[in-house]
Amino acid sequence: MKQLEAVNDFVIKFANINGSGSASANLMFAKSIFRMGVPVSPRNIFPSNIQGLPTWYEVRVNEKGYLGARGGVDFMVAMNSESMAADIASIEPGGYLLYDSTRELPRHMRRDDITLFGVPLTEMCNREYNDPRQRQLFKNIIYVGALAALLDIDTAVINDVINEQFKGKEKLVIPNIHALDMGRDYALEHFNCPIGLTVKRSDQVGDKIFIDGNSAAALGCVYGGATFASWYPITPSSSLAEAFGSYCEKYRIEPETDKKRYAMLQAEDELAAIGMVIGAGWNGSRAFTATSGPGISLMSEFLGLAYFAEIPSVIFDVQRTGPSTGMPTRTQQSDILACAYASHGDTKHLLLIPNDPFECFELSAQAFDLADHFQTPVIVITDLDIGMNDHITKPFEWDDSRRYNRGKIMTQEDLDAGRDFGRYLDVDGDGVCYRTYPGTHPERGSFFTRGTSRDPYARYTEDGKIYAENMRRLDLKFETAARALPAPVTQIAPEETDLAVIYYGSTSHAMQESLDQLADQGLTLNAMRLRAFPFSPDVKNFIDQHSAIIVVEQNRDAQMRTLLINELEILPEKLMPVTYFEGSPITAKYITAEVLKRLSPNKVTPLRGAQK
Amino acid sequence: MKQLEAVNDFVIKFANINGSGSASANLMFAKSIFRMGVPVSPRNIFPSNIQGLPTWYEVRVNEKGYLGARGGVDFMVAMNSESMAADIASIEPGGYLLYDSTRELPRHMRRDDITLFGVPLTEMCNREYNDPRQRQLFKNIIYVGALAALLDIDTAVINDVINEQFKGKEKLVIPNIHALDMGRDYALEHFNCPIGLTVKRSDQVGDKIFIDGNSAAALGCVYGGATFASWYPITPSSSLAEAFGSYCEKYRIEPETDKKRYAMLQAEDELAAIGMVIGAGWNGSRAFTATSGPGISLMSEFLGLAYFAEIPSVIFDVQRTGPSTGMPTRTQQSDILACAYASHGDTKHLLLIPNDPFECFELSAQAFDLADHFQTPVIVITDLDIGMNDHITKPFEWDDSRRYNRGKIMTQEDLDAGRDFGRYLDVDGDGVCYRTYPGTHPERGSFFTRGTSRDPYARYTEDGKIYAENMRRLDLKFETAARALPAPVTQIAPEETDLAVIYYGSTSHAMQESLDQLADQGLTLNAMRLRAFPFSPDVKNFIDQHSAIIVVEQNRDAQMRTLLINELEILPEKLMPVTYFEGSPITAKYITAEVLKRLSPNKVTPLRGAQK
Amino acid sequence: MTYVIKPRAYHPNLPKNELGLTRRDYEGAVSTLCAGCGHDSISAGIIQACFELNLPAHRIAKLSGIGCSSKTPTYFLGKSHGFNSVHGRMPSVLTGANMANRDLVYIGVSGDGDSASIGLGQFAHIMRRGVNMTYIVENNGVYGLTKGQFSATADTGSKSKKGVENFDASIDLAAMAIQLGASFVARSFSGDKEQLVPLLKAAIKHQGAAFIDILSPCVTFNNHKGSTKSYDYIREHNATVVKADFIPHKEEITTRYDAGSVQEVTLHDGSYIRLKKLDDNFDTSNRAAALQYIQEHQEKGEIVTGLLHLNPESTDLHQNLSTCDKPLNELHEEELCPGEEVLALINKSMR
Amino acid sequence: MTYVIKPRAYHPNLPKNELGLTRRDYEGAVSTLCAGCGHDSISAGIIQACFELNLPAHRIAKLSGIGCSSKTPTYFLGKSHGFNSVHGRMPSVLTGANMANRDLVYIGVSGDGDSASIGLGQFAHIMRRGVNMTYIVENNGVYGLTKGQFSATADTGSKSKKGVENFDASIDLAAMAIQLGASFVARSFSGDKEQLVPLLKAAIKHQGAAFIDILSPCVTFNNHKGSTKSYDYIREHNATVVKADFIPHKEEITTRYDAGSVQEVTLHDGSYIRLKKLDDNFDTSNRAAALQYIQEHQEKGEIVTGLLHLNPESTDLHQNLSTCDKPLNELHEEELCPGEEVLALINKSMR
Ligand SMILES: Cc1ncc(C[n+]2csc(CCOP(=O)(O)OP(=O)(O)O)c2C)c(N)n1
Ligand SMILES: Cc1ncc(C[n+]2csc(CCOP(=O)(O)OP(=O)(O)O)c2C)c(N)n1
Ligand code: SF4
Ligand code: SF4
Ligand SMILES: [Mg+2]
Ligand SMILES: [Mg+2]
Repeated sequence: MKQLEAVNDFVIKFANINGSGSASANLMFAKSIFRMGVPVSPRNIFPSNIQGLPTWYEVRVNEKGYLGARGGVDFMVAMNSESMAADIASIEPGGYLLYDSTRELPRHMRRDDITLFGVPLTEMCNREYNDPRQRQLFKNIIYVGALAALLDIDTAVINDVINEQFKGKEKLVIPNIHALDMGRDYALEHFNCPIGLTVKRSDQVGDKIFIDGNSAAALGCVYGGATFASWYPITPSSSLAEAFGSYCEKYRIEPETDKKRYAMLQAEDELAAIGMVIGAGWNGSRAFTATSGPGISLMSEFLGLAYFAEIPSVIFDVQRTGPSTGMPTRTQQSDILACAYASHGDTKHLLLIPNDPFECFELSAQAFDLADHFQTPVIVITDLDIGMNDHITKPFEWDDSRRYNRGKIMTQEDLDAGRDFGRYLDVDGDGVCYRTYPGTHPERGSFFTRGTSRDPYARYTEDGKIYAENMRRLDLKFETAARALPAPVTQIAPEETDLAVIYYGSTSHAMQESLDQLADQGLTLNAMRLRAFPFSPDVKNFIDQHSAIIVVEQNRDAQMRTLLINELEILPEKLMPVTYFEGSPITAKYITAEVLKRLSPNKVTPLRGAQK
Repeated sequence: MKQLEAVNDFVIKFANINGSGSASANLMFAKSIFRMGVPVSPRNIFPSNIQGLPTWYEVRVNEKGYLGARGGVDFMVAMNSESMAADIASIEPGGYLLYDSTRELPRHMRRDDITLFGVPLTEMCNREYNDPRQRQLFKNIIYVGALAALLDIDTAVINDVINEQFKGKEKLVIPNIHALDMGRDYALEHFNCPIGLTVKRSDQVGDKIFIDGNSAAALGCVYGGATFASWYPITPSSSLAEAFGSYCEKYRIEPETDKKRYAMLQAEDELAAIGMVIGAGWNGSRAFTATSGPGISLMSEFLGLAYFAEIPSVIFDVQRTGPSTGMPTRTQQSDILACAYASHGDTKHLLLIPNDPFECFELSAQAFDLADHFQTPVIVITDLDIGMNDHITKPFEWDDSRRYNRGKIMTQEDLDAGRDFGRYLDVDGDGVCYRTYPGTHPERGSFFTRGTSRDPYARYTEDGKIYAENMRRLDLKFETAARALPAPVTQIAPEETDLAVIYYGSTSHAMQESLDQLADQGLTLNAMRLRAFPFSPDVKNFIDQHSAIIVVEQNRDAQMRTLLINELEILPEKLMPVTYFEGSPITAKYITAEVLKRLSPNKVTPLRGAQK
Repeated sequence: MTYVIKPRAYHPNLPKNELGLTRRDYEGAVSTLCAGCGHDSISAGIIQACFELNLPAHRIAKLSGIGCSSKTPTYFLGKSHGFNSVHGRMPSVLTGANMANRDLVYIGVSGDGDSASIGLGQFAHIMRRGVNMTYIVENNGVYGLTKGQFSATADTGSKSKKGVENFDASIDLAAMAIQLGASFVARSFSGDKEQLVPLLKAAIKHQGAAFIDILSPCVTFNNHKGSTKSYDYIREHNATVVKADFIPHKEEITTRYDAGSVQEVTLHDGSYIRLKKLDDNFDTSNRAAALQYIQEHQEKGEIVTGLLHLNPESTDLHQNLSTCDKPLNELHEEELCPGEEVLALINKSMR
Repeated sequence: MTYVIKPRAYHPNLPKNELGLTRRDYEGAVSTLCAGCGHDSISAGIIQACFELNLPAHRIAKLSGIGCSSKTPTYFLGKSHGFNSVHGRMPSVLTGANMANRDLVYIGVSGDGDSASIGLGQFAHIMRRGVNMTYIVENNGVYGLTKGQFSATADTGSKSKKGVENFDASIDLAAMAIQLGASFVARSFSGDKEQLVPLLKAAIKHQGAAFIDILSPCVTFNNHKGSTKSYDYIREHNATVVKADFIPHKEEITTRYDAGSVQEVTLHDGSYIRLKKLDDNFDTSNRAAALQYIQEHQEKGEIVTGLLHLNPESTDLHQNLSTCDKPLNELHEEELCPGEEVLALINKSMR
């Protein structure tokens, strides 16, 4: 048997039971590799329940910095007897297995094309500990110790990580390090360490940070000046709201009084959550809510109100696998259409689409400026993969000279100066009107906000011409917005090509890797990553400049492709969909294979009959 | 001044105050013309309030049977002093005005290019009646009498209509006829009767009937076997639900017991209304709800559940002007996208699109067969214009040999015979699976319905491949449905042409008229009326056979065009939008003008730069 | 409606309040409701209350849902910002607005369809959160704007104009508000200005969730035999238990009221209301007793009006959340953004 | 989960009910809830109740919303059709199902998040409509499935695992159900099978809207100091007022219970329940008194359990609507379609 061999390039997967305390041990493992300067991308695959079911933690280690899911498992840490058979079957030939050898590995699970490391974890823990809690918890630390030896991870680094993790609870450090040592010692004693897969210190991480997208977005809201958040718990968005609360408790306390410079409410449902955001936005506060697919559906009526009455509001949609409750702990990019056109009647919404925690921070902060400027809902679309997994990402940036753009506000001074105020009067010809904050002026500037039609001075009307004029202005406002939203990111290949790929969001990492793979196979593609809707004129130009374009996305119905065709009036044939919608993150391998089915590597003709 | 002259071809408009009792008098007027065999199309233009505001009743009389709104007013009956100035200003030159001359017509309202008929209505009523109620109500009857003389309407016919209207309250007949006579006598005495505009008996009505779309749809539900309806009041759909209740009280009473063979609930909101329908559909009852735009938004989450869990359900969306509360008493076709793709995740829904009361009846009844067969929501889309106005339409048809198609049901016998039952097992390869009604069999056939992913045997699963397989099957089901839905109606012009128009729903009447107008101007167009989504293969063929196609619709964003481009992969340039969205029904005049802007009458080239 | 132009006649001798404003300064556009609608009387009551309380109108925010009742904010306080939101969702919009600026006065207007049917959930949750506001339901037992269907407050056994009988249990929003923790709960009748205006004033001054269920007959769809919300029925069955008069801190007008069975309750801003109890055993601070009282009278077919419950120790949502005194919508970059340096530290902690 | 395979051991001596079925025949899939979760005890109670009532499982429909509690229908009555709908909307789905087939038994399972937050409106309206069903809330004061946020039934003043304090007023669903007109309202505790099973049986047999609020501690997120829904807190503060035992009509087992302060209430199907009142003044037919009792005990920090309200004259929605006896989903063309001839007449009337 040929054992797999690689330095800083493998996938290790931990099969655990949820609620068994493995999560923090596994994170420790991943973080240690990150600290050794080696790019690492862990992904949690968990069931929609709380305790007792199989859960996996997949860690990709990759020197080149490919952070997308790779697929396949080189090393399996099989700690769950229920899923063990399937787990073992999934290991690549030549791969490795670490298991609890207290109980013998059932015959039918054995494979002779993989290398087994049996560590009697239960036995070791039972011998060492009396408390059942400790017996359970330290098992996880012991296997991390064993892995350190097997994969040649620097023990000092792990110790550091442990020290940090238990900051404030120092007396827990020693027992944890002890457990770690037990594992390492056992491995060193019984196995040939290190094995073919190893981790080697590198400089590929630089000043990058390690954080999940939801925390990053929450921090963006703090920096962006959000003062009000309402939310209703829903996986995978809950941690965004909760992180906002935590950051605010640190950074938003009035020093003199200890009082809060923000308010946060857990609403009774998503309809209330968005209603509160709209109320706060109307009243001049920067406000947001975070939700996932079902919440977007429930918010549709209110989103139409905010569009039509022009109320700034920010909504995070951390997407999960739909439709309906779908697979609530799996990822997907399938709310694109639901968000872009949410609500009955002629409606459209601004979308921002970050691709990693760095952009979650950036675009969240920017979302509030855009919502205020364009006086309309801004939906920031991420997904479970970005939101709930830790990612290596550029450090966050902020410039203290940056000012919030509160949009066109008519102040008391303006009104006193006699400026004509019509809430829906397009004085600048860009479709964007002035508003007043309620309470501004004793005599002038008050207006009535409603979801029914009204004239430029906010007076109720059922005059069809005035109604239509206003609808056209709203359209114009969107044209204005298309030029102000974050531009797409274009990547032009060194060799000339008239083929290209368009992608967005969490597909980015897999896409980068796939582009390299395709280039290796002789297929050069230009690439554009979308970051916002309505689309910048650049997008249309890019499409016009190529003869055939692949649109890669993680949903069944090629929803972004629909938006592109519809909004930019593109010949549908020109945009070939590559879709993946199994709920796990898309891989470079999948993209590469699908692209090659549609485009031949000789760079000449798109293959016909490419199926959707 | 040249007075307008026409026989059976004019528009008369009644300007009233709502709550003043004018509606039944106006209807009497329209119905009398209908009874004389002359096609007539009345339209109610009413405010979103209950009493005291301007309301109009516009009656188009047209021998040729053009039933769409025409635009313009030839004869104004101005009964509302508040809107009087604007009403008078809107009369075509050469037109006529009937007003209450008890008070003199203000000087600034006078026009010398129209003919005035002052009838001292208030004075006459005050003289004749003491009861203030009567004084108010008979005013309306008196002006109908005056119109009868002016327009040469057969008094016997009006008398018949009055007799029918007061069936059961016979003692009201005489005073009404008396009032009518008062009006007629006054006119005969004071004016030159008849005037240039007259009604003449004709045979253009034949066996047609006169009914509103909501009543027709409700009757379709009765014939289609609906046993459960839940609804939440909303204009313009309320009368559909209410009519269903009335018909059921007549036709759905168990003779032996006087008990009801249906159940109807006014739900607490639209979420509950659709939830009830889904519960009833799951349990084997044919069920529907009726709503308008805001209700569709609120129902989105549940629609996704019904799509994914595959529950038959029928929803009527009687569209009004959006977005948000918009213009709630005006018409539009702007919920197309919201309905087709309602809900987060990858979802699609079957749509049926009737164009008049006849089809409201037909397609409503059929909707239940389709919902049962395809086990999915079917949304029947109409609008305020079809739903709330009386239309002349073909008599309803039913064949007693027709059986309900309850779809693929696994019965107790099937299960006893040992047939394998997997709720989501595609045994026939058409994407449509078998279901059991709850309670069917003591041992076999029960299953668990959910909005989360499951395997073909309805067992919960988080396996991405199984999930994806199921999503593909749902797609296949839609392909199957595309071939089973009501086919589009194609109209091939006598002269050959490669230009065409596509339209749907309430645009039909105006479109027919416009096609004639365009033909007169030398522009021959083929035409296709869509009646369902997903689109039949005929639609794609039709588009392929033409070089340029105009898509006419009553919304801003050309929503049906979006569906066509996206679902059929059409070159966008080929489909040129003509949109109208002012809330009043689209007119032939508008369509003709817009089509001519896009297509030159020499039938060769579509004009470029046609704006959307 | 664009058609209605408001006549603004000039009356030099109109009485003025402390701000030098007349009652007319608190009016709004001309109503488009049906002549005689109870809702218009409530608008007049709100105008009167705000005038008497010397409130600057522009510091009031008026919010509503959808319905005839929800249209009324257009017809009062023309200088206030108004928000006619979507059906049944005024409470959430008001909550958010209140969070953004704690310094305005919030008046929420709703109907029984708006609050007891589609909006019941939001109604309940705004009460339990203790949002500082005056929440008014203009309760007519029907859906006025959609032409007379039953609402959830229609009494069991009542018949609609079409003769349909209502079998569902009726929802008593005032009882519900008490149960849900609202700290000020009253009921009144649109035609009884003497009771209504003082209750409105007290509610507006109350710091916390104040709710008033105002029976407001729909002349068009519900003033008929069989309806238990019609003028006639209410006049007959009205069991006024408590008369309330609000006395502003500065000018106590105790003389206008008889002594005797009088109860003073101090409000949070230092002002207090005086209660004249008609029922000797009635104690507005006891939720359990109030609930029982309402329920028992309801079973007798009587409608209890007056101040039903007042929690003198109420707090409001801002207090509970301990938000800062400065309105959130007035905070600036310096107060909101932790800045570059902090971000550098955060980045560091993420390595 | 696809991973869990249910062990179906064979026990030849298991007791059988009148249908010849064992308790196992009423079981469902193996639970995937946390070990020790109160919800599992409730599932066991439902299994026991249906077994004892000799109900054919396939004639039961079990419906739920979303949450740990709402998952449980998978874990009982494997031969029944089940419907795990969307969050907070079980009541409407159950109502529709019930309308379609009046002959099945309907059990609705929900959580406190599902019913008191997002679903409060539907909860209230299904109660006031009198839908014939047993509506169970498995009440743990938290959102279990989304990891322990407060629900609206969390008591004011309780602290979450993260130490956040809850200021909002707590919603008492049982009190609300009484106020909303439910004709059978009880409260119990998941760990108290002796009280729970008889209540479940009585509720299932009740013709009308039966509601049981079952306190069901979440072992994972709420069994900690500060929570008032934890096992410890409830054991301490539980003030059992009424013990209920359901006695099916055929075999009355009065001997198992002491005589004394016993109250018999006849149910609609002829069976009745016997109440052993611990509190002498307690009368289950008096809504007002029940509300006051609950409220007063709540103010003392006590949780009242037992049968709180029973309206012996309850009707159900089908009766109110006077739907025919044959289930609507069994009606055929001939019964539903008025046919050609009638249509010809209708056409005629439209000319
Ligand atoms: C989501 C939605 N559903 C339905 C409607 C239609 N609608 C408008 S007002 C109203 C009922 C209003 O009743 P109520 O709140 O009692 O007010 P009232 O007119 O009686 O004062 C309804 C159902 C709507 N606007 N929005
Ligand atoms: C529309 C919607 N919003 C949010 C969620 C997320 N969610 C799932 S379960 C749940 C709360 C469940 O709480 P509860 O009903 O008390 O059940 P428990 O888990 O405590 O038994 C929430 C908010 C969802 N599934 N759907
Ligand atoms: S319909 Fe009723 S509630 Fe509406 S305005 Fe008229 S009287 Fe008032
Ligand atoms: S999280 Fe709580 S409610 Fe959910 S299964 Fe675990 S113990 Fe039960
Ligand atoms: Mg009302
Ligand atoms: Mg719970």
